[in-house]
Amino acid sequence: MEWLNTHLLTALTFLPLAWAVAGMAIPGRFSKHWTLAGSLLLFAVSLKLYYGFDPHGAEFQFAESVEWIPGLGVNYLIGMDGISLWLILLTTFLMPIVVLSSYNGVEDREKEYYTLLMALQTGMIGAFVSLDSFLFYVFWEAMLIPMYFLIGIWGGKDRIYATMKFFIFTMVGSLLMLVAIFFLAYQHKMQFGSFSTALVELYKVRLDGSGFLSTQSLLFLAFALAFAIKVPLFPLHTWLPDAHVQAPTAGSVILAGVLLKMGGYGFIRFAFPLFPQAVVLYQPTFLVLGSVAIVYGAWVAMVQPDMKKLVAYSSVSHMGYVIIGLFSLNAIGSTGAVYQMLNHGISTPALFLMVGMLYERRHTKEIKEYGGITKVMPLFAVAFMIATLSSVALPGTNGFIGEFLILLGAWKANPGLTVLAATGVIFGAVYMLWMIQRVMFGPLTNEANKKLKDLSLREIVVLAPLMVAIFWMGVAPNFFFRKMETSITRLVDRTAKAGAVAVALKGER
Amino acid sequence: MDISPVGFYLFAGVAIACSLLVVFKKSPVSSAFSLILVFAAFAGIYANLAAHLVAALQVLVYAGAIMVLFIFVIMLLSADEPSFDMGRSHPLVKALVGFFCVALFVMFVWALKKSDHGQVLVGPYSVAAVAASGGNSKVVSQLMFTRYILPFELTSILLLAGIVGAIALAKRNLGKEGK
Amino acid sequence: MEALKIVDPSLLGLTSEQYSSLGPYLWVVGGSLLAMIFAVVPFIPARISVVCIAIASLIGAVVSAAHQITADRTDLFAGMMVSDGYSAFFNILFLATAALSILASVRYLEKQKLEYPEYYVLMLFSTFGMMLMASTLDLISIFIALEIMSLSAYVLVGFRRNDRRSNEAAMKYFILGAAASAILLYGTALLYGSTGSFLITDILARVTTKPELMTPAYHLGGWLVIVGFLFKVAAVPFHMWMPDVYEGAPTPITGFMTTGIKAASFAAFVRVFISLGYGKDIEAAIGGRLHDVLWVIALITMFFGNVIALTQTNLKRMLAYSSIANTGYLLVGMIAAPHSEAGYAPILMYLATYTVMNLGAFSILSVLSGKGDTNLNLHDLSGLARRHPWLSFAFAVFLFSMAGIPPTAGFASKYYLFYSAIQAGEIWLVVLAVLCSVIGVYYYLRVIVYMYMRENEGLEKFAVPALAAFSIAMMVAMTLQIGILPSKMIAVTKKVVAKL
Amino acid sequence: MNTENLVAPWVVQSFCAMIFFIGLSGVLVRRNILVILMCVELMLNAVNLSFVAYAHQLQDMGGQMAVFFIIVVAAAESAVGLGLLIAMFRTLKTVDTDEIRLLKE
Amino acid sequence: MLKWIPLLPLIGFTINGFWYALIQCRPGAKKAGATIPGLIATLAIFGAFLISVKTFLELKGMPAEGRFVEQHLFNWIHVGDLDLKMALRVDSLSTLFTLVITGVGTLIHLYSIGYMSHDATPGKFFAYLNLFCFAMLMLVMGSSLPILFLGWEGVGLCSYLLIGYWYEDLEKAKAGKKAFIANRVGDLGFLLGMFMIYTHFGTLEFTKITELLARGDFIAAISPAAITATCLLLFVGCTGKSAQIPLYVWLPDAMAGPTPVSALIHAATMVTSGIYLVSRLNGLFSLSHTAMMTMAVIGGLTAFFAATIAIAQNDIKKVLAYSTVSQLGYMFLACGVGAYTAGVFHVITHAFFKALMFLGAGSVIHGMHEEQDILKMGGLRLKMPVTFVTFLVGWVAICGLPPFSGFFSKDEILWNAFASPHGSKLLWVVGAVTAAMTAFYMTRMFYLTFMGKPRFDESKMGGAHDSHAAHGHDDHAGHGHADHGHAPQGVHESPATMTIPLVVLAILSIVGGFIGIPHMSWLEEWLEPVIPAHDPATFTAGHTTEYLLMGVSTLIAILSIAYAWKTYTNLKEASARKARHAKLHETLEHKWYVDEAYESAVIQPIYEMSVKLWKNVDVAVIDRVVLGFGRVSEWTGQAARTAQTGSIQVYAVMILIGLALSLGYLVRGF
Repeated sequence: MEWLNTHLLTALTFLPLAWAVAGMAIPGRFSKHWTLAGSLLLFAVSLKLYYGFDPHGAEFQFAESVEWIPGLGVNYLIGMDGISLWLILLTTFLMPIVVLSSYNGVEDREKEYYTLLMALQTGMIGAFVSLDSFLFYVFWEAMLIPMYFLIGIWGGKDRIYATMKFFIFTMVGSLLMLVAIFFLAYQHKMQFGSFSTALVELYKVRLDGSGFLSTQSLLFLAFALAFAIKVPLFPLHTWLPDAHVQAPTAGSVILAGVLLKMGGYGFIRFAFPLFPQAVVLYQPTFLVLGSVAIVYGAWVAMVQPDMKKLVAYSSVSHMGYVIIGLFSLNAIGSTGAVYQMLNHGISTPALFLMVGMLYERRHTKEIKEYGGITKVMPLFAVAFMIATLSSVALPGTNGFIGEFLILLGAWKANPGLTVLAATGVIFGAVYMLWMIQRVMFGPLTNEANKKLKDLSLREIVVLAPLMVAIFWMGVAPNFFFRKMETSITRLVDRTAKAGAVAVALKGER
Repeated sequence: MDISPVGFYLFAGVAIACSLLVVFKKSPVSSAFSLILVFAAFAGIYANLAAHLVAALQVLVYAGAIMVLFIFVIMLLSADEPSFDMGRSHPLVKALVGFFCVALFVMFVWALKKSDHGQVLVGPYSVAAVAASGGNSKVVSQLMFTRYILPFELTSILLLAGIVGAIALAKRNLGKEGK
Repeated sequence: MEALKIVDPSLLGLTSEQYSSLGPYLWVVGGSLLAMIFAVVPFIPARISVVCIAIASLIGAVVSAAHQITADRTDLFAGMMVSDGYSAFFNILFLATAALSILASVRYLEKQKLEYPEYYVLMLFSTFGMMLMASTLDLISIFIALEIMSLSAYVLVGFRRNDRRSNEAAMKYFILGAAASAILLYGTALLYGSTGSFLITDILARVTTKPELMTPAYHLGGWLVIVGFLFKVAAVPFHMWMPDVYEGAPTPITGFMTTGIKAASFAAFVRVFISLGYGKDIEAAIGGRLHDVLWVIALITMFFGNVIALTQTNLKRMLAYSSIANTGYLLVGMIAAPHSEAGYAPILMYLATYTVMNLGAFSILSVLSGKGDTNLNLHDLSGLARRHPWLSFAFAVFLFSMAGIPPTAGFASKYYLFYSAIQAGEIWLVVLAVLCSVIGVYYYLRVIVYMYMRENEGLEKFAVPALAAFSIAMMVAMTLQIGILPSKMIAVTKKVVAKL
Repeated sequence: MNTENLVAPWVVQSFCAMIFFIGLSGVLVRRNILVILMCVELMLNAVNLSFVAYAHQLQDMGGQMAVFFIIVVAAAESAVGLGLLIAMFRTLKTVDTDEIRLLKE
Repeated sequence: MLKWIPLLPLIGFTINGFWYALIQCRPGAKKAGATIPGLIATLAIFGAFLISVKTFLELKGMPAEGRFVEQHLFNWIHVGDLDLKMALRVDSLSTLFTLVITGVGTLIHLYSIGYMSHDATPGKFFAYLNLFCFAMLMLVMGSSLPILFLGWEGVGLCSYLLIGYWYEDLEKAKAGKKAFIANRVGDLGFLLGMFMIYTHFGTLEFTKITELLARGDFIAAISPAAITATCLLLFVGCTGKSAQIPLYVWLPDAMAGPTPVSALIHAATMVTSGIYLVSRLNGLFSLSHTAMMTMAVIGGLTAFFAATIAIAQNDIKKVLAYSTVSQLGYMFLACGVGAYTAGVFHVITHAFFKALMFLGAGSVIHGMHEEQDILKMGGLRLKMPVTFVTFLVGWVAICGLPPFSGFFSKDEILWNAFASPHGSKLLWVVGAVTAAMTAFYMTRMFYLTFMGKPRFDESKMGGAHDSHAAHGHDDHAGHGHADHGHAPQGVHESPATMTIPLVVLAILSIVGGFIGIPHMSWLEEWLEPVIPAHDPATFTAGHTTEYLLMGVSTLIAILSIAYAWKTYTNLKEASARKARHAKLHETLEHKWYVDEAYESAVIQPIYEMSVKLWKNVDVAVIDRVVLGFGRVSEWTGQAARTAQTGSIQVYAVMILIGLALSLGYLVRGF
C-alpha cells in the first residue's frame, strides 16, 4: 500500500491496462462485470487523488520522474495539478457509466470490447498526467488505437470510413506537434546544453515570437493544429459527426466525454505556457474561429435528421465556447472554459446514452421515426429534459456557470465577438427544443413507439449520477473551482503577462 | 608512363569496332565471336601496359572459358535464329538510351580530362621494379597470398556459391521432384 | 632496382585473438559446408539435418558475434577487414534474420513442395556475404561480398524453378543487379585512379590530407559508388526492380531480402559514405549539390514509396513499396547523420527495428500463403481476426509498428531518426517525411481494417506451424519491448557508432 | 623516350568509358538475354581496363590484383546467369525480355 | 427566515415531482387524484405567503432608509475577481412583489385544484406550478443580477413546461417552444447588459450598484453611450420577458397552457418581471434619457397595437392575452416617463383584476365544457352568477371607472405621461386612445359572454363532450376524463374551490386602488428608499390639469363602454358593421400577420441558411478538401504505378535517366 501512496498516478494510469490484461483469463460472459468492478475501483482510487491534492501546494503534485530514453532527453515525468485532477475524475467517473450502459448493447466479441475500453482509459489518464511533452504525445497517439478499433469493429454501417477518417485526421495534426516537440528539445539543447522534452524545462526556452510567422508562432501553430483538430474547432471538425454517428454508444460517450477535452487540455497545458507571445498574437483569430464554431455548429445541428449527428454538432458548438473561454486569456474566461469542458463531459454523454437507449429499443436514430414518446416513456422524458437544460445552459444547471463565465471572460477580451458567440445561447435552445418537440412531444403516431418500455433499473442507475452531477455542478460550482482555480490562473496569467510584455515590446520597438 | 601509341590505338580501334558489332549484330553467335575479338584486343592492351599475367588470364579465362560457355548455351537453347530483336524495341527507348549514353560519355570524358594532372601519387611498383623482382606473375602471386589474401578467400566462397546456385537452377531433376 | 620486399611476415599468420574475431564468419562458412555434405548423405533425411545444421551454425555464430560487440576493434588481413562493434552489431542482425527466415521457411517449403537442401546452403552463403559487407574496409572485398550475397539471392529468388513468375523475377533481378554492380565497380576504379588505394580508410586519410585529390574523376567515382548502393537499397529512381522481384520470389525469401540485403547494403553504404569524405560538411560536398540531390532522392523515395503502396492490393507488392518508403526515411537519416549529435546511430536502430517488423510480417505472410504461393490479396485477409486472433494480433502489432504508432518499436526508431534529423537542421524534410508517413498510416491500417472489421469470406482455416508461431511471437515481443523501453537499444547503437 | 607521342592517361580512360557505355547501351537496347549478358561482360572488361590503366599510371599493383578478382566474379556471375537463363527457357521457352512481363504494376 | 419564502415552493416541487416521477408514471400506477398534490402545492405557497406578510410587517417597522432584510445562503461562484454570493435581499420594492406573487399564487393554486380535477397527471402540474413560484420568488428576492437572471430563466423554463403541459397536442408543444425561444432572445440582451454593468461597475450586487450610481464622479467617468447601451440591452431582456413589441408574439400563443397557468404566469407575475428589473435599476435608467424615451415609445406603441388586435379576437383567452400585452405596454410607458412608482402600482392592480378575469374565463370555459369561443357563448349571467359578478368587477376595474383600482393606476400613468419631464403630450393621447379601445373590447367580450341570449345548445354538451372532434380552436383532448362519463349536465357554476379565489380577487380589485391615490399615495412614500419620488416642480402642469385629465379619462371610458354595449346588443347589426370594413377586421384577426412575418423573415431564412451551410460548407467544401488529399495521393499512386510496365528495358532506362540527371546536376559542382 505504501507504494500506492508514492506512485498513485502511475498506479492510476496503468491499473486499467493491467486489469484488462488480467481480464483476458475470464470467460467472455463475465468480462463485463469484471470491467465494471475495475472501473469502480479506479474511480475510488482517483478519489484518493482528490483528497490528496492541495490547491495552494506545489504547481505539480504527486509528481514522479523516471529516466525513460536518456538519448532523447525524455523521461517518464508525470504529475497533476488542478486542471488534470478534474479531467481525470471525469474520466474515471464516466467509465463505470459507459461500461454499465453497454451491458446488453454489445453481444459479439465482448472480451475484446471491454479490454479496449480499459486500454482507452489508460491512454486518456496517461495523457492527462504526463508532464513530459514526448510522453504526452505517446499517450495521445496510444489513445487512438483503442478508439480506432472500438469504432471500427462495433460501429454502425460505414464505420470503416468514419474510423479511418478519425484516425488520419488526428494523426496529421499530432505528427506536426511531434516535429514541434523535437524542435523545442533541440532549442533547449542549444540554449541549455542538454536535450529535454520535460514541460517545465521547455518553459525556459526563449523563442523569437515577433512576427506572425516567427519560429514561436510556427511552433504554436503546429501545436494548435493538433489541438484544434481534437477540440474540434470549426474548419477541422468534419470527422466528429461521422465518428459519432458510426461509433457504438460507449464509443461516442467516451469520444464526446473525454477525448474532445484532450484538445482543450492540450491548449492550456502546452500551447499557452510554451508560446505566450504567439498566443497573444493569434488570440483574435481563435476568438473568431470559436465564435463561428458556436454559431455554425448550432445552425448545422438544427437541420440534422439523425439525433446522434445533431448532438455531435452540438458538441462542436459547445467546444467553440471552450475555445473563446481559453483565448480570452483571463482568469474568469479560462476557468469558465475548463468548467465548460467538465459540463460538456457530463451533459453530452447523458444525451448520447439516452440516444443509445432509444437506439437499443428502436434500432434507428432518425428523428422522424419518433414522436410523442413522453406518453410511453415519461421517466426517460424527464431525464432527457434535464440533459437538454444542461446543454442549453439554463441557470441552476452546470451549463450556465460555464457559459456565463466564458462569455463574461470573452467580453473583457473582445466585446464585439462575444455578442456573436452569445447568440449561440439562442440557437442552442432552438435546435435542442426543436429536437425534443419532434421526438418527445406531439401525438404518438408511429405504431412501433407505442410498445416502447420506459427506463429499466440499469438505465436509471446509468443516468442518475449524471443528473445529480448536472445540478450539483450548477448549484455549488465553488466545490470544483476551489481545486482548479489556482492552477488555471497560474497558467493563464503567465501566458497573458509574458505575451503582453512581448507584444508591448514589439509595439514600441 | 610509356604506352606505345601505335599498339594502343590499333587495339583500341579493333576493340571499339568489335564491341559495336557485339551490340548491333543480328545473331547472338556472331555477337559472341565479335566479343571474343574484343577480349583479344583487350589482352593486347594489357600486354602493352606491362600487365602480362592479366593479359594471359584475359585470353585463357574470358575468351577461353566464359565465351565457350556462352556459345555452348546458345547452341543448347538453339537461340540462334537470326531474330534481330533490337528492331522491335520501342523507338523511344532507343532514342532515350542513345541520348543519355552520349551525354554521360561526354560528362565522363570532360571529368577525366579535367582530372588528369600528372603524377600526384606514385607507388613503388614501377615497371622496372617489377621486372627486377622476378617479373609480373611472381609479384602478383606474392601479393595475392600476402596482402590480398582476403579477396582471394572470398572468391573461393563466391565460386562455391555460384556452382551450388547453377546446379540448383539448371539441373534437370533435383532429387525427387515434389516427393 | 633491387627486388621489392613484398612478403610481410606479419600478414602470414593469424593471432589467436584474430581467430576469435573471425568466429562468426567461420561458423557460417563451416555450417554451409557441413550442410552441403549432409545434403547428400543417404540415410539421414536431408530435410531435417540441413535445417538443424543451419540453425546450429547460426546460433554458434551469434554467440561468438555477441562477444565482439564489447571487444575492442581488431584489424585483420592488412586492414582490409575489421571486427568492431559496428560489424558485430550487423552480424548479429544478419544472423538473426537468417535464423528467423529459415524458421519461417521450413513449413513453407514443405507446403510448396520445394524441399531442396540447396535452399538453406544458399541462405547461409548469402548471410556470409552480408556479414562481410558490414565488416570489410576494402572496396574490392565489398564488391565480392556484394556478389556473394547477390548471387545466392538471384538463385533463391528463382528457386521455384517451374513457376514463370519466379524465373521472371530472378532474371530481372540478375540483369539489373549485374548492371548495377558494373556501375559500382566502375566507380571503384575511378576512386582507385584518384586516390591510389582500395582501402576506404586510406581513401579517407588521403582525401582529408590532400583535398586536391578530390578531382572531378573522384567525385564521379564517388557518385557512381553511391548510385550502386542506392540501387541495392532501391531508392526511387533505381527502385523499379524491387516490386516485381518481391512479388515473384517465394515469401520467406522476400522477407529475407527486404530485411537482410537492405541492411547489408546500408551497412556498407554508411562505411563508404563516411570514407568518401563528404561527411564532414555535407552541405558543401560537391559544391553543395550532393546534399540537394540526396535531399530530392530521399523525398521522392518516401513520397512515391508511400503513394504507390496506397494503390496496391497485393500484400507482397504493398510491403515492397513500404520497404521503398522506409529506404526514404533511412536516406533522411543518412543526410542528417553527419551533423547530428547521434550520428549514424538512428540508422542502425531503424534498420534493426525495420528488420524485426518486416521479418515478422513476412513470416505471417508465409504462414498465410496457400499452395503455389498464389499472390496474397487484401481480401484474402478479411475476417482473419475471428479465426486467428493471435496471428492477426501479431500482424496488427507489426503494422502499427510500421505505421509508427507509439507503443511500438517502429515509432521509437522512426522518431529517433526524425529527432536527430531535426538537430541536423533538416526541419522541412522531416515535416515532409512526417506527411508521407501519414499516407503510410492509411494503407497499413487498411490491412487491419480487412482483418478486424470485414466479414470473414477470406482464407479458410489453416494450421499455424509451431516453428513459425514461435518466431513470430518472439518478434512481436521484440517490437513491443523496443517500443516501450528503447533506451537500451539507443545506447547500444550509440556506443557501436562512436568507434566507427 | 619521346614523351609527347605517348598516350595520355585520360585518353585510355575515355576509351574505357566508351566501351563501358557501348556495353551499357547494349544491355538497354538488346532484347535477347544472352546478348545482354555479353554486354555486361563487356562493361566489366571496360572496368578491368580502366583498373589496369590506373595501375600503370600509379605504378601500383592494386589494379591488376583487382582485375584478377573481377574476372573470377565475372565467371561466377555468368555461370549463375546462364543457369537462370536455362531454368527460364525451360518454362518460358524464350530468351526475349519482352515475353517476361508477367509481373507489373 | 427569509430563505423559507422561496424554499417552501421548492420543497413542494420536490415532493410532488418525485412522487409523480417515481410512483405515478410507473406503467401500472393507478390515476392519482388532483386534491392531494393540489393541497401540498397550495400549502407550500400559502406558507410562503404568510412569511412574506411577516417580512412586510417587519419592514414596516423599520426606519425608511434601513428598510431591508438580507440573508446570505452560500458562496455561489468565486472565480478571479468575480465573487457571487447566493444571498436573498428583500426591501420595500421586492416585498410588494413577493406579496403579490405569493398572494395571487395561493389563490390560483387553490383555484387549480378544482380546475385540474379531471386532469390525467395533476402531480406534474402542481410540481411545475410550485417550481415556477420558487423561480419567481428567487427573481424578486435575489440580491444580485445573476440570481435575478437565475430566476429569470427559471420562470422561462416553467412557462415552457406549463404552456406545453398538454404535450400530446403538437400546437401546444410548439407554443411552449416558441415561448422559450422568444424569452431566450430577450435573455441574450439581458446577459449582455449584465456584462456591460460588470465591466463598467465591477460588481453585480444591487446594493453596490446603487452606491456607485449615487457617486457623481464615478458616473461621470462612464461614457453616456455605454450607459444608454446597457439600459437598452437590459430593456431588450424586458421586452422578451414582458412581451413588448418585437418579442410579444409568444404571449398570445401561451394561452395554449391551462388557464390557471395563464392567470398566474402570463398575467400576474412572470410578465411583470421586466417592470421589476427596470424599477430595481431605476437609478441607471434615469441617467440615459434616450433609453427612457425608447422605453416609453415602445410601451405606448405596444399598448395601442395590442389593443387593436384584441378587438378582433373571438377566443376569450386570446382577448385577455392581448389585453395583458396592452396593459404591460402601459406599465413600460409609465417607467419610460420616469413614473416607476406608477408602473409598480399598475403591476399590482393589474395582477388583481387580470388574474380575476383569467380565472373567471377559466371557470366559464370549465363550465362551458372547454368551449372558448365567445361567439358561441352568451347569457351566462343566469347560469354562473358568481363568475358573472366577479367578472363584472374585473371588467369595470380594467376599463378604469373611478372607484376601482384600475382607474387609479391607469390614471396615474396617463397623468405622468402627460406631465412628467420625460413625458410628452403625444404619449398621453396614445394612452388615452388605448384606454378607450381597452374599454371597448372588454365590454364586447363581457357582453358577448354574459349578456344577451345563450347561443349554444346545452343538450349536445355534457358527459360526451370529450369525444367531440377538435373543432376550430384548441381543445383539451389530452386530459380525457373518460373513465367516469357522467350524464350530459349542462352549463354549471364552478365548484367552491374555484369561486372563492374569484371573490377574493374581486374584493382586491376594488380595494387595490386605494394604496396609490394621487398626492397622498401610501405606495409612493413606501417605495421612497428604492425609487426616489419626483419633485412636482419639474412637472409641466399643475394639479388642476391633473384632476381635469382624470375626468377626461373617466369620460372616455364611459363613452366607449356605452358605444360597445350599443353595438353588441343586436348581433346582426354588429356583424353588418364588421362586414363593412371586413378587410381591416380580417387583418386584425390575423394579428397583423406578425407571426407569418416572423416566420418568413427570420425563421425560414435561418433554416434554409443552415441547410445550405451543412450541405455546402460541411459536406461540399471541408469534406471534399479532406477527401481531396486522399484522392490526389490515390491518383498520383495510380499514375506512378502504371510506370511499372514490367519490362526490364524500362527499368534499366529509368536507372540510366536517374544516373544521367543526377550527374548532370552534380557535374557543375565538381
